[in-house]
Amino acid sequence: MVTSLLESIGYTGWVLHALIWLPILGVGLVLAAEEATAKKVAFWWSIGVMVLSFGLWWAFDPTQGSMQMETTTPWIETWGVSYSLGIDGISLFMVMLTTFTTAIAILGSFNYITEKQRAFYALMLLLEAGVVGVFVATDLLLFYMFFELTLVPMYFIVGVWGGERRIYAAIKFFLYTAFGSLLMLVGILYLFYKAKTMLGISTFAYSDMLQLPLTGTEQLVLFSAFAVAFSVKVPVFPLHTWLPDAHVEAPTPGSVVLAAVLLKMGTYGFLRFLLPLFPVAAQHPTVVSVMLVLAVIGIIYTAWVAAVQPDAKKLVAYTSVAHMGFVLLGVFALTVNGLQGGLIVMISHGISTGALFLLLGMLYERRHTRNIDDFGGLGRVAPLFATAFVLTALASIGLPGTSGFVGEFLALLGAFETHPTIAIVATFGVIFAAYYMLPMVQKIFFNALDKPENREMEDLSRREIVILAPLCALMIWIGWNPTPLLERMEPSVDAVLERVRSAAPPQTLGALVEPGSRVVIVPTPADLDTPADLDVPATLDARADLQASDDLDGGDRSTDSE
Amino acid sequence: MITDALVLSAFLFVIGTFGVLVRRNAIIMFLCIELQLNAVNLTFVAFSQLHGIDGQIFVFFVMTVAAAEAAVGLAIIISIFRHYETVNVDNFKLLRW
Amino acid sequence: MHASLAAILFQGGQEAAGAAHFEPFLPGLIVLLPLLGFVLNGMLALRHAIASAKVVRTGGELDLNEGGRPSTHTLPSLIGPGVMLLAFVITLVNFARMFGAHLEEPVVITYWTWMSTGTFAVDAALQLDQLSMIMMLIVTGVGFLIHVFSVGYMKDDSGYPRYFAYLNLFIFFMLVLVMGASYPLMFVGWEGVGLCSYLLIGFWFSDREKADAGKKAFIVNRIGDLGFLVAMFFLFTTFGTLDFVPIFAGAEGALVYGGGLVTAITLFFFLGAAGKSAQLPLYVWLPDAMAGPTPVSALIHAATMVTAGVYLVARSSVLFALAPVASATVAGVGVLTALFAATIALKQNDIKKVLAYSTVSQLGYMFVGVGVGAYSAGIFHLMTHAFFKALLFLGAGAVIHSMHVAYHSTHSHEDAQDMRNMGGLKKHMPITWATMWIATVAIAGIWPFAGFFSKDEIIWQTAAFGGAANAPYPALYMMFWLIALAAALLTAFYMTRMMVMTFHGENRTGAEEEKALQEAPPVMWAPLAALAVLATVGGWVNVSEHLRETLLGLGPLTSGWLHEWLHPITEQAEHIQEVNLGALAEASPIGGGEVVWAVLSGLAALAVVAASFRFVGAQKVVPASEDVEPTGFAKVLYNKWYVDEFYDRIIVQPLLATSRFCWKVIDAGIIDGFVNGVGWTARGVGFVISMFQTGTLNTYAFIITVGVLVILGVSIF
Amino acid sequence: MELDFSRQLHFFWALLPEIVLCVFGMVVLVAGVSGKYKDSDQAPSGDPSFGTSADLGWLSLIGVLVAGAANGWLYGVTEVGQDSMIAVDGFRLFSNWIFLLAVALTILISFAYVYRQRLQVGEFYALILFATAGAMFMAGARDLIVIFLGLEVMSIAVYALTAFNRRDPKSAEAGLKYFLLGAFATGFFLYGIALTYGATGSTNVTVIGASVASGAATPGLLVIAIALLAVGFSFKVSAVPFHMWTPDVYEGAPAPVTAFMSAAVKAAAFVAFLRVFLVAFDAAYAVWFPIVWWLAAITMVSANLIALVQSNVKRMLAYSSIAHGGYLLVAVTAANEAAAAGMLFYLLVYTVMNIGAFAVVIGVAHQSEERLNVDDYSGFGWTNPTLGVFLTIFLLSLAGFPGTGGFMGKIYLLQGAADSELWALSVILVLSTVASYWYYLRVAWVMWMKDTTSEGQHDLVITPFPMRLALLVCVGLILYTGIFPGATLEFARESVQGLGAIGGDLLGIAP
Repeated sequence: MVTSLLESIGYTGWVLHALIWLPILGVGLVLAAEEATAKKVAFWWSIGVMVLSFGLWWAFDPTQGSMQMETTTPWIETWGVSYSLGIDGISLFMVMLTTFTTAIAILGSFNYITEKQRAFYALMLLLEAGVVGVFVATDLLLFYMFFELTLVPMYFIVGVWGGERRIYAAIKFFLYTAFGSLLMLVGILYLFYKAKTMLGISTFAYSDMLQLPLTGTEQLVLFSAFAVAFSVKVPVFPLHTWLPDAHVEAPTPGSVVLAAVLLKMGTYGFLRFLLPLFPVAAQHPTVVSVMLVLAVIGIIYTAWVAAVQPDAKKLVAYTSVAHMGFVLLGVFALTVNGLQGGLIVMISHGISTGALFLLLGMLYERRHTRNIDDFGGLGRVAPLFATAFVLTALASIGLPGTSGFVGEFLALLGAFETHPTIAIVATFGVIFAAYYMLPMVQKIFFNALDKPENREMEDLSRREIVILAPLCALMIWIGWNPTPLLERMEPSVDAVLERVRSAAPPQTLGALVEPGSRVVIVPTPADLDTPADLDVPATLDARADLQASDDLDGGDRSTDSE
Repeated sequence: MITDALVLSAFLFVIGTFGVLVRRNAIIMFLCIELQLNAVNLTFVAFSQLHGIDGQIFVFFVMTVAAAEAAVGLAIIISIFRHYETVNVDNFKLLRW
Repeated sequence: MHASLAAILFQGGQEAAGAAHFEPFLPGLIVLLPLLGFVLNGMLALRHAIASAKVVRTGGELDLNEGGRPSTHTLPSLIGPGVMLLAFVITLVNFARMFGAHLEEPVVITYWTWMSTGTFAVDAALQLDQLSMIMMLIVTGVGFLIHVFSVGYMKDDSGYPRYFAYLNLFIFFMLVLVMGASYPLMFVGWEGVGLCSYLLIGFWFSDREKADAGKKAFIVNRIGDLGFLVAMFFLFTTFGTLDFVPIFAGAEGALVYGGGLVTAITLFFFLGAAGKSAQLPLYVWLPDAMAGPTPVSALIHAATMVTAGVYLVARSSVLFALAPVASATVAGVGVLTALFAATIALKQNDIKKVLAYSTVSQLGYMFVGVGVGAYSAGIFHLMTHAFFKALLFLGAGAVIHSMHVAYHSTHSHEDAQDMRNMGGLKKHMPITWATMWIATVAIAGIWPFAGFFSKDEIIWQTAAFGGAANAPYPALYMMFWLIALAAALLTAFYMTRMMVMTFHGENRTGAEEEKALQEAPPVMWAPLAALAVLATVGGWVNVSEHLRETLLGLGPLTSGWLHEWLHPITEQAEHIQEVNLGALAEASPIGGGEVVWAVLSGLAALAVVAASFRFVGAQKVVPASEDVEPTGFAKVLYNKWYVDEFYDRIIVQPLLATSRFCWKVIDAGIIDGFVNGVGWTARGVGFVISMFQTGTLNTYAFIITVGVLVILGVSIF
Repeated sequence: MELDFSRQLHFFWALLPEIVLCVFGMVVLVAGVSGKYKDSDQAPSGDPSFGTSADLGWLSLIGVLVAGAANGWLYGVTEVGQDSMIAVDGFRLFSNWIFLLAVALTILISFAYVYRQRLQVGEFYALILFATAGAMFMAGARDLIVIFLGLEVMSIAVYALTAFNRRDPKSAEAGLKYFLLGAFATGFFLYGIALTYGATGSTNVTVIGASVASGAATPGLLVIAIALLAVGFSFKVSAVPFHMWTPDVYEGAPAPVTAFMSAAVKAAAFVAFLRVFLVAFDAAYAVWFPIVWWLAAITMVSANLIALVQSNVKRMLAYSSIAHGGYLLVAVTAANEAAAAGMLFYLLVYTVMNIGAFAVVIGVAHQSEERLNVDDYSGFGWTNPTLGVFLTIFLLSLAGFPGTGGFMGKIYLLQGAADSELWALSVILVLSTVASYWYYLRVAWVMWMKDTTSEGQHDLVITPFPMRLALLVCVGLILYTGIFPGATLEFARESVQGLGAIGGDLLGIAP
């Protein structure tokens, strides 16, 4: 029924464009609106975008794993950059999560944001556009641009509407992320150069990059370049310190979007780019074990750190790192279960942690403190609040019957298939999850209601109920019936894994690094003569030549053929 | 013969350079620079023995330019003298770091 | 999912494998009814909570009776027990049907696909077989009685609706646990009941202690759940599925007897079981769990949840049978726990604490049973224990209730649970007294009460197993047997002590208070009576042939029915044992057959009860307020061997310290220090370089010249 | 029409834009000395955009437009006969567009400034026009003599402009430093020319290139010559360590002049640099590659680091322009088609974004030389949203952020580097860019995230019509080149065709 309706309006043809450009149009509307009405405009607009995006659920064809609804418009012919969008099982839910959480976050900021409202909501919509762009872009340069663009609105959201040390947090967030992504930019240009030399075409298209026959060394180097960028975003263990600061300082809606979708851009990058583009490096034993160990450290270590945080928001921020650790674990398990588990954790974390930040925000609006010890016994004055919070907390620590469990279970299962020991260690995360979450719940909502200022605390308002109800519903629904999600992801996940397996796994690092990496460190004339030909498997070579030749025939995309 | 001229001009050039490095008086420094330019002129002339007239033509251009430079330069030195009552460059430190 | 909802309600499910004669009757409804109860009561609870929150917010305090029984209590009182009754009836119907049909294969009813990735799939499916049927009967039956009791017990509590909501939710998860057709689904129930226990222990969450107890229970349970998860991972990598039927069917093919893999799996499972069923070393949460309302202790921490571990082992009997080492561990841990907990129970003064440790101890027996391959015996004791221990807890509840009323009448703040404040309650609450004595003799293992048969069978099986043709470690099992016997006597002692201190001798409640003591209302003693009957005759359904050959079997009254009933479940495991261990011994290591030892132990228990009745009665017990800390070894027992302190010292504190270290030193110090350090270094370097910008022309000219020379040098040489 | 350089007259046609500018410059100069521009000491009042003080400004703008027309007309002509001293190729014409754009924008942002600072308008605009003419000579020169003359015409004019504000000691000091050091560096540059002449026997770039390629040139002399020329250009493009004059001069000079210098002067130096080294010394790439490589690396790193600790916005922008010079040096190092085109494109974008930034700076400074400290920007964004957003866009573009021309420019430069496989240099580039984010964003955060220090702090900020026009042009171009760069890129790419080694295979690297 829905499907036919969507077909009748040619939904699949324009929806991806709409999801990017409608929010930008919304920016204009919000700026044009009155200061007072801006929030309503922004909210209803984002709701519209959300509803629009939910059409994907039906329009998406769950049977095929390749890109769907692809559209390509040449953009910068000189470089072969094209404005090309597409969506597959991996990005589908990320897009829907983005539109959903943006709407929720906007609704959640009605009371929190009291000044400079127009600018704020404009930035929120701009952010939405950027994030959606990241998830649907199928051209590397386009992806990179969206990836960077998301920084600016977030920078201002944190920096302008944030807390005490907001500027420090904002700049830290900005520089940290930019540092990673710029390295990735060099990597992207390397791929571009390779495409030009090996395929004989100027292109940034993802599909073309998959054709590149890259040697082991190249893959390792590029892998690390990309990995740094994404690991900062995720964030992976040693690169995570920007996150707590950003979360603590950011205004509630900022934290929500940050946790719910911005972090996912990193893990998404792992799935979309790292594994398919550099399969050899991605499954190299050393690389895999390093990533997995980092994931486990992220799970255990951050759980410990979280447990002793006096600031509730910071605590939740650290738990985000732990959850992302599960995602990473699942991804580098390189098994269907692992990847799908990782994806579910991404969704589940988006919902539950987003909800937690909203709840803490509401708490802050009421009591103007986030210090856990300032609360106590709230369960008696705010039963609805307590119920919602406990449910969310349970989802966040992965209680069966909630979305958290499905994801973590599958991720761990997948990891166990390939790396039992690491998986077992990671499983301790479920204990430490209880260890950090329950004390907070108890100190805030249980214990004696001994502080007078807590007595006056109001329970959830209607608006807040409207915000939280869908989130809670989703946690439970996904917990009991994740199959509709899983079945939509599976083909794409299989495709990724197929791609990875098809590349022969090297056994040792020695086998990978062949002498003479051609990076000019200190230039000498010796560096300038053309490099020795790369040791490419014959088959790949043939394909490259084929590609090159027929591209020279119709050399329209080739800058160098004239 | 040419070599001698080249060496001589090189010497003059180096002397000019040293002058710029060690002297503190703006006008003297400027004169040292003029010395450098004329050293180069000498080089041109010397080379034009090998390569024909171009070098000598170049010299004329250089001289003209030097003259123009002198005009502007001295004007600037005067204007700064108005402010500081001195042309010792060590005193001009408003702009630093 | 709507379709499957309909399926749950109206047909028995899509495919019912091997249901030759057995046609399940609304099995989904059994699970769904308590859930429904939870939803309804939950709404009422929230409404009530919001109302009372208003009172609190306006500075007022909602005192217990202000909850106003008529307004807020009526519906929950109907819904809570009501759904339970319905569920119980439906269960009975199914039981009747299954009883009629000789079910060989379990019936699996699939509703929808829960999770399905490319390689792994698990359905939301219920499994109906003899084992789950017994568990369902216990859960719904005993559960119903306890719901009824609660109506009386909780009537003055302001959280009344919330209480029933939690209780119903618990039953729902418990049923999922016992009816789930796969390990993951069982795990849902497994952690679900843990959650409810968390919520119910901390039911009076305003009290820090109680909230802590709940938290402790949850976290300790999670340690066990870790084992459960890992075991599942192992199973999946071995079998590619986590459904019961295929795993048990393929177990013997895929796993080597005594092999490392199966041992690992079973040991991890046992870790889970130990957590849930409060075995060493994870038993610590159960005594604290007594912070919850007493009916909760009866339902969750005596009758149902804590026995889930036993159920898990029995359910996985095939795997455990394949892993002798693991089984020995189970039995060993079980018997040690039985003894250990019994010793602690000797010196406790809180009536619920005594029962708590007794529960731990009895659970130990059950594990001994399933550990020595007597799975039906384990389940049997599980059942009888559910009867008499629930009865004991409810009785204790009745006592505490009346004590509480008494103290409340005089606004005294004495401890209503401390037996030193009781004594002589017999004349005030005769029904409670009588029923609790029945339970006591039952648990003490005195013929012909339920406990006698079940405990005796376990003890005997231990001996028989140890004496089997080629049993792995005969000596070890002989030790188990002896310890089990000893612990049984301890049980008899501390139970008698409890009864005497509570009901006999002088009353120590206080002159004023004593007047207020009174028998529990019918709604409370009715369940006691019902359970008393069960505690008496409950044992007669599973009497071994040897005993039945003698008078002890009460002739026609009894039968070995349960063993037969569970046969389809346990036969595979028993077969495996027979193949590998040979026939069980007919005589104990030190001579004497089952009957002999049954008689001996029975008499011994009787003797102990009689003796200790006199002994304790003779003792001078003083009220708690005047009592002094015991000394010497008694002190150690009184303080529960200082295990909590020990754990705190070696686990909790170090963990907290590490956490703080990670935060302050590693995170804030090293990592963030490095990050900020980079920034500061950059600026510092920039500042240093900017020093060259001295402002003097000559410096500039000099630097330029240097640059020229360098470049010339580089390019020439 | 056809230009045949054997006929003298045709040189005039070839140099038409430059000549137009010079003529207009003289007219403005002469008009400027008439009495009504005599500077008075009472404080000025009224709208600076039109009326007495402004008409010369508009006049010189007309001159720029005419020159632009002439430049456009040159696209129609074709050369006959090689190795003339004047190049009429895309490279030169594209560069001319940059200069003309730069001078036009500079004039537009100068109106209020010269008015408030009571500068002699006639000389001011005339000198700017002369300087532009000089820059265009450099870009169009195919002969070292012409390059030298262009360089001097430009430099001398800019010396004067730097010291133009007689009332401001800083201005005088900057003028002196610039003048002495400039002349000093000219000496080296000239020496380089002389040695080149000696080594190859010609001053014509093309001829030199031929003789270097054929190996006829005297090797020893040639190496020294290349080194010295490199020094000379490095000074003009203010590459570290020859940048010492830049911060002081940029800080001391009148703000519009600084804007002009950072855009036009630098651009002129770079295009001449590229043409000489690509055409004349192509065959000697191995000699100058390491030199330029290191210059680029050091420049990018140190300039960005020093900029981190600047609190004076003008000085900060000075260091930032040095850093951008470093990025452009990467293009010189790469020396291939993408790099050359990238350089042109980048220069164009840099011109608009930098002058735009300076325009806002002048606005915040109340058309004077005060309030140049970063803290003076606190709360600026919220009191003057439009200017705030504009400045933010300029800063993001300078930082090279997606959606702005600066990003596309950087990508193009990096492509050039990639084609020559300068991976290390690329990494240095992006890492130093990260550092640059800090000081660009610093302005943004002071502007948006801090509250105004005093009531009515920014009330005096005035942006007269011409400046608004300039700002609109800048923002428009930045967004246009950032979002639809295709046409401009293609234009730049075609413009470098046939420039020296470009188009052919330079090093066997560019495919």
